Amino acid sequence: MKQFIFQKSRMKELISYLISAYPSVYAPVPRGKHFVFDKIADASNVEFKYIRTILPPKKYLMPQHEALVNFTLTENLEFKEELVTDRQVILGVRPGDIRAIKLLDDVMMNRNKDRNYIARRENTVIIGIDGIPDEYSYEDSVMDLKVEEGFDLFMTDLGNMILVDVATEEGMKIINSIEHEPATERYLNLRENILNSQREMFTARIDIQAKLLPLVLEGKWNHPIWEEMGRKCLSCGQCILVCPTCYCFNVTDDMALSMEEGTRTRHWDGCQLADFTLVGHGENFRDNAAARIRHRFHRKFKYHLDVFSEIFCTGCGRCWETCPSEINLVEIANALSSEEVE
Amino acid sequence: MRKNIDIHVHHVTRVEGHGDVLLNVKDGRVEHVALNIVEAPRFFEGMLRGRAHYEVREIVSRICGICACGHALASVRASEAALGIEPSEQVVDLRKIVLAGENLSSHFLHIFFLVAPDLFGVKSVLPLATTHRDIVVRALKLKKLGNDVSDVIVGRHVHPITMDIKGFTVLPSVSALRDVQKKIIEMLPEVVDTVDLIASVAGGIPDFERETEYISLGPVSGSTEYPFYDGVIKSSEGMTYYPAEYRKVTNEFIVPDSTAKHCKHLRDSYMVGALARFNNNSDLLHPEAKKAAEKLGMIAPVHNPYMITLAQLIETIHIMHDTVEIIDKIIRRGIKEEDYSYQPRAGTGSSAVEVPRGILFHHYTYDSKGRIEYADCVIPTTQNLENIDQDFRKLAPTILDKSEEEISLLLQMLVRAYDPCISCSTHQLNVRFK
Amino acid sequence: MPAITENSYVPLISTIKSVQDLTPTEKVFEVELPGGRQLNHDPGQFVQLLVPGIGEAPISICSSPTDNNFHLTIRRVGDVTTAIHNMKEGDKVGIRGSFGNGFPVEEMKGSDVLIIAGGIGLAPLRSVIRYILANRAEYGEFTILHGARTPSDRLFKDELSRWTDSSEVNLLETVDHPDESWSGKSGVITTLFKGLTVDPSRTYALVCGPPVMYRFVILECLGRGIPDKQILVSLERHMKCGLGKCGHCQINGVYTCQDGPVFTFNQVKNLEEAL
Amino acid sequence: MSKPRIAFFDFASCEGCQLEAINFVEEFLVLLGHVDIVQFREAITEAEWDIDVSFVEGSITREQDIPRLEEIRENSKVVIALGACACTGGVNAIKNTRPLEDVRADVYGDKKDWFPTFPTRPIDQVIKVDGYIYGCPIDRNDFLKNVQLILQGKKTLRHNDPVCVECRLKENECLLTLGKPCMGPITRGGCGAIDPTFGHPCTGCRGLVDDPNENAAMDVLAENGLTVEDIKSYMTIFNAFRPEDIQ
Ligand SMILES: Cc1cc2nc3c(=O)[nH]c(=O)nc-3n(C[C@H](O)[C@H](O)[C@H](O)COP(=O)(O)OP(=O)(O)OC[C@H]3O[C@@H](n4cnc5c(N)ncnc54)[C@H](O)[C@@H]3O)c2cc1C
Ligand code: SF4
Ligand code: SF4
Ligand code: SF4
Repeated sequence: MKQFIFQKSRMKELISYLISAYPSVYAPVPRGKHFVFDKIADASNVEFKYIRTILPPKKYLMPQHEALVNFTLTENLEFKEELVTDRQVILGVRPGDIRAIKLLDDVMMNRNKDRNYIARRENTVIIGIDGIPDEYSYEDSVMDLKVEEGFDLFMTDLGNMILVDVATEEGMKIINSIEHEPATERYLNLRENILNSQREMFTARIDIQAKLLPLVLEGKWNHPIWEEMGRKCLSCGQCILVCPTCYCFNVTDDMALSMEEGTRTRHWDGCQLADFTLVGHGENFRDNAAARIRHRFHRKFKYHLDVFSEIFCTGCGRCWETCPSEINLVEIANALSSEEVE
Repeated sequence: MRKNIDIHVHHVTRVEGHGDVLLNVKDGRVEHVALNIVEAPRFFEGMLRGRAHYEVREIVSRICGICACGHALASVRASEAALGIEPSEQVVDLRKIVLAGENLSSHFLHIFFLVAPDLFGVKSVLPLATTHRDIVVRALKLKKLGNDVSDVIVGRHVHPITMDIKGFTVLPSVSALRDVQKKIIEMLPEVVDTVDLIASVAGGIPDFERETEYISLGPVSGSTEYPFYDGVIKSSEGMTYYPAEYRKVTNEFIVPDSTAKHCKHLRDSYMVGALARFNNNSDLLHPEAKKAAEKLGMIAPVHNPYMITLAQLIETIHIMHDTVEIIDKIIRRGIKEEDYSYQPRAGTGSSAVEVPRGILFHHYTYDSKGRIEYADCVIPTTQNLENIDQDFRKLAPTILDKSEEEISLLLQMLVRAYDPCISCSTHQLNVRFK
Repeated sequence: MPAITENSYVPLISTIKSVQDLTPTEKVFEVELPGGRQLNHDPGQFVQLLVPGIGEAPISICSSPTDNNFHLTIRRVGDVTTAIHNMKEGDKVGIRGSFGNGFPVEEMKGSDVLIIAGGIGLAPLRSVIRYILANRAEYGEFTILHGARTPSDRLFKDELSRWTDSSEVNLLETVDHPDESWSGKSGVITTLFKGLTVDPSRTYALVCGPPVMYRFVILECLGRGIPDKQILVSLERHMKCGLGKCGHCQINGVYTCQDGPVFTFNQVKNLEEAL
Repeated sequence: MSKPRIAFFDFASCEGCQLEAINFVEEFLVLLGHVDIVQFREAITEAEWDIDVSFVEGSITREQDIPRLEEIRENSKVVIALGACACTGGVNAIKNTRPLEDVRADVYGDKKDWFPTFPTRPIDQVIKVDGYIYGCPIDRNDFLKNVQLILQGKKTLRHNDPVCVECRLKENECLLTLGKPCMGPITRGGCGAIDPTFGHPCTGCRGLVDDPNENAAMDVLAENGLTVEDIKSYMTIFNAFRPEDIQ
């Protein structure tokens, strides 16, 4: 990996280059008091000083509603896969979201490769940016703020200058579009300082090392915390829909009004919704909110850890901020682990 | 010829809501003729009691799907009058667009779907889909235009979303307003063609006249605006009232041998709606609308109730031109975020708004917590009912020589001309016969 | 996993070769893959059956790989299953799969096999039954316990009576609600265990049926000393992909579509959500 | 194959749902190619029985509605409840929350006895219903989609996922985070979260999901500035009907 620095005032130029060179460039823009990733036509609306977006950038790799296959029902029954191969840039991705994309890659690009995901992923350039936490963030408890992979470029805001890590050839090509120079030791040290001060800004923390949570969870299947949270949970599903590491989905076959052709579409879905485990004859295998929250927690901090050796939570705080009942995994983790300590 | 006739049209079709037409003729003499309302009462005023100020317009817009925006508007305005709130100029202009959209879509629905089949001698718009496909497509497009016009401000025409007391939950973007303005301008020629089309079949409109009193909004002094949103209550007999005095106009009363509440003012009955507005305010119409009126041979006052449809068509032209101008005005001024918060308080207030079928009154009393203590809504259809019956009484004896089928059709066409909104008639009493 | 088309979401367009009514709500369909392709499935695996324009449903393969045709038994419960019930010979369906792990027919060789099938659970088990019958010499004692709600709900009536008459297998049956036509046993399926003797250490018990059945049947098996790892259950879950991704079929940390649908009781014990 | 014969009927309602059902241009014409409309009082004069699919709008509020509804059931292969009034009682059920006598008196004074009425009920309290198209009013796209499913012989959409799902997927700002009282978390989805999309809190017009956590919802609304009395009132704008009302 190579490091360069460039003048922050060149950012507009960089963005203009991206817009001219790629069919789609997505970046964080304000939506009311919140932020969303949206397609940009110029640099004017882009806001790098955001805490989190409502939905993660996952939506460009695996859209909320995604046509997987098209079919025609006329004489010849025909199915055609629908692969998207337009190049796209996601600009201004925070470290947690970069890590989340890495985790999705592990899931979608290895065993049982998902061709639709892969097609989008391979056509995506990721440009990261550092940033600060708020009261809902706890990245520091579940990951290293300094991400080393999963991007083409990663930018750290040093004030007047931007330090940029270049991880790929394409990243190099992009950075070559503006004036830049190699980063000296001084800038690299400055970055370490910034990272350290960012680490200190977290107010929400998991009290124990998160990778130990699978051990903590042992014997906690019937812990009262699940019931307690279950009483508060509305089963609205917001938490799993905003999560960058959730990828559960539903698939529907929908006909066009002509009744001659249709689309097999994948839709985001998730384990906190009541019908998620309902089968045709009426049995629901996870029929109460307590069991569903327990499942979500295990999925983030145990089940996937067993398979992928990674925690499937980046501490982005999206689920916490959006939950009407303010249910959050930090509180649950700490409730579970406090007894360990006692 | 001494005929006996017994007509009972069960649920007149192509009107909103359930009404029956009855005609009993014995020995060539009309014994009874009436529009009988059989709609299930819904008790809206009763439902409103105790409801919080922010729930009221939510509930009352459900009085009627066709004039949902009108009810919502009358509601927020009555609430504002009661709570002492003055909406901004921007809000008023945007509301005028909402009302315009509703009047457009309702008028087009009425003209094309409810009345035109009679003029073309078919039973519904469906057969026209094969014989006059272009007309049906135009009808659908124009009706949708009306919806699009309201949608841009309130999100959805049937039960508007953003409309609140004092303001809106979100304001439209300039580009969305421009888009809808463009759509209106594009559709204008279609309406002008429609005027020609209707002029060509206008011969099929029955020839019947009965002079009556016409009540609508009238311009507040000095205004040159054809009043839909705002104004005084104006009678063709020369009186005007403030909206708060609406009861002096409506005078709801019980008809001796029927059990229906009807309205009357200075004459036996009065008419509200497009024709009443046309008769009272035609000098304020947009020049293009005046041209259309000329083409259709409409010179105020027009005393033929079957001509209500033509008055509606003339109004659509006026509304479209007027809306284009309002949008220009809003855009010129620029859309600005405003503070739409307010404090509830105790108070009483009334409003009068011209909805598609005529003047609509809402009247509320709030307690100090901003909950409804008393609510009253007087619907255009309620006000027209007595007028319809009076028309029936004049018309029926003159058409007894026709076949039962023709008589029935003429009576139904008359009902349809008024475009009664029966599910609206929250005040409607059941009409029962001996 | 033999995902038989390149894109895992594109089905193979296949043809219904025959339809046979089993009961008022169940039919068996013979399906032919294009170009004479074979599924080469393991007994106990399933496919994602697509009715074009309607949707997919996971359906067990009820034929044995030793049969030279491929059958699905389908109970009419909802959209997809109703739609296929309205289809006929020659109509096209889509097939993805086969998916899942199937029963360990290799490992079971040389052992006794006890099949416990409730209702539609007979469908996935039928593929093992037919497999064992086709390789009869390689297995020891072979017993089938079969329970149905009523006599008319019994699937594969012809086969059941053939098995009854056969010396190669010991079939015991019961119905919950007998009628005049029924001269056999009545009561829930566990009643069939009465008087059943097994040699537990060399017996594999294969269980499939409605969700309520498992607990009781497993208790019976355990009570007879059958080792946990030789008790095999086939589980049903909501499924959308068959690829271990959509999440619907997850039971604790495992995906029924990939790690199942067949689980040993040994595994199930550690899966609080399984039964 | 002859085209499916469909019909529209209405009881106590504002008829807005029927209006929405025809509020298309191209789609309506395509739809007309797939079906025959055989009854639709608001738009057509023809009236034929022998119906494949009946869409019934409105709630049942009085004795004389029952035989008419039963007649519709007898003559239709499939009956679909169209809109909130038919599905859940809608706003009409507000009257169930107060003594019926008082409500009648509020509107008709001493003439109240001329208005026989009983507690408002959704149509499935009177006849068997095969599917539901929720909303006040129905959502046009949801209607089209459901009609298509019905014509394919499928069930109508359950919509047991709450409004929040579509709201979140559209990336609206959550109104609860802005301090506005939203019923989205416990209200059936399928409307495209149209209210929150226009900055207006969901008022629950599509009815509550199958197993709503009403206590938690009340806590959440209380956090957003409503008193217990406010919340009770708010939650009954569209969801006042309780089966006990008519026992
Ligand atoms: C591994 C496995 C094997 C099965 N084998 C058979 C079999 O051999 N024969 C048979 O008749 N049935 C079998 N089933 C059950 C069958 O899959 C369901 O009855 C069927 O999916 C119902 O679909 P539907 O569209 O007709 O029902 P609906 O009620 O209309 O649909 C139910 C909804 O749940 C979804 N769904 C997904 N997975 C399931 C599930 N497992 N059960 C119910 N709904 C599900 C459907 O796609 C749909 O969205 C099996 C299920 C599994 C998991
Ligand atoms: S966001 Fe909160 S209330 Fe909604 S499902 Fe998730 S945990 Fe439950
Ligand atoms: S579980 Fe919550 S905090 Fe963790 S990654 Fe998902 S949304 Fe972010
Ligand atoms: S605005 Fe309402 S519907 Fe949307 S996410 Fe928030 S609570 Fe749910």
